[in-house]
Amino acid sequence: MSEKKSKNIFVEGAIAPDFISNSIAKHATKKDIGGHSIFLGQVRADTIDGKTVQAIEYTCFEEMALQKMFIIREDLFAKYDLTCMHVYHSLGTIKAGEICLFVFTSSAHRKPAIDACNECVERIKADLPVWGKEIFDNEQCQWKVNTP
Amino acid sequence: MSEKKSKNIFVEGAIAPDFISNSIAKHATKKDIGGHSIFLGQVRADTIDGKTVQAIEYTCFEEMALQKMFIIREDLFAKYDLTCMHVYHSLGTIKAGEICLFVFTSSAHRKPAIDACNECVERIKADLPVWGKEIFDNEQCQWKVNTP
Amino acid sequence: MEVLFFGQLTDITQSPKLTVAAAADTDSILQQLHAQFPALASATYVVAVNGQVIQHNTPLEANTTMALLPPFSGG
Amino acid sequence: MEVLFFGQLTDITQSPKLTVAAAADTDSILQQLHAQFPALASATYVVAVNGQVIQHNTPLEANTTMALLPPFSGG
Repeated sequence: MSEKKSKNIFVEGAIAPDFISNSIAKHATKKDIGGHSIFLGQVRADTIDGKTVQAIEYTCFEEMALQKMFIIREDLFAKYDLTCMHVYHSLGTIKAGEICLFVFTSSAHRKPAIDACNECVERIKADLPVWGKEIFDNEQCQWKVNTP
Repeated sequence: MSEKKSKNIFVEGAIAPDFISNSIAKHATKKDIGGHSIFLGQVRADTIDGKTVQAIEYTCFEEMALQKMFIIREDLFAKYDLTCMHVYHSLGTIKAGEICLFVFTSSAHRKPAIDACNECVERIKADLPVWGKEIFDNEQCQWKVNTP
Repeated sequence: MEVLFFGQLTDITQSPKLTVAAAADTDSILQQLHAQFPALASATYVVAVNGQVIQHNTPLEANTTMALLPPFSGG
Repeated sequence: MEVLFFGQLTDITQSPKLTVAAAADTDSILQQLHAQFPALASATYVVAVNGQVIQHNTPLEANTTMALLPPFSGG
């Protein structure tokens, strides 16, 4: 139950590599785990019409996003034989090269962790009310569009 | 080409979480990356006939394994639009709860990294001449059998 | 009542939250908003009532939160 | 010539490497080995010549490395 309760997935600022390794290290005591699957979203310095993305500024409708994330978590725990699942999404300004999404699933055998991680990423992108604004080097900006 | 050359994937002992975060951190300068996919294999303390696995001792036919890994790498770079791919497999005695396999792929958009990571893990398990010996708490042991 | 706006819709409304005259249903609120912000009428968005996306005109009760959500772009 | 053994096959041969009498092809070597280690005949393995798994009897040249590989269990 502790794994499934609605918790805040949002963190202010980029997700540090050290945060990721601490998360991994905590699972060394869970000796029924055989495989971990991790997805990391990194802010890309896309160049559009000669301007380069410097950062993405993320905002969300937090109350609704946490409700949706609770449902995603329940669905994935029901569908896959998972040991754990952790999700962190950045809010605020994340610079190009920094990490803005961290999805981490674990299971006894590899397949449930891998499949749940992939499905979780797809659902986060499709279902969570989160918006990214790309900020260019000339201080102009445009709203990010997710590709399916 | 530097990403594709045949390099030694084998490391003596467990893969430390810090090693993983350092690997992730190095990619912050590659600003064309939008997604990373990581698979981690962790040694499971399976209980078989009342005995519990304490560790797995890995050995390999290194020369052949590196040849095979070179082919896997070439195949995956040809098939998927990847920015990078890194693989590390432990040799020697890895205790339950420790990490023995680290597969790390990156691409501009998430799908190539995710698909290549999954396929890489399957091919490592199927094609690489590596053997694991499960060591039980009573010091008996048995050879590990991979499930498809 | 209050209506929340997110993402690119805040470029149109210049505010994440507006107070509008209470109305019986979501379509009535949208009519008010489209009159006030013509650009909203051509914008792509879905409506959420109390955090649930609705597909059709929905009656509004007291203390309902209504929100206009442009296409999500998280991750 | 030398033959390499891995994994559970070393439980049978008690050694990762054996020197056997040179022979014309892989089947001849396997016959020698099965005679020396009857348990090998019922073990599951594939044969690799110079790091390539072979499906059929293969001629052996000088300086060839032959290896017997039980089912892989890495990862």
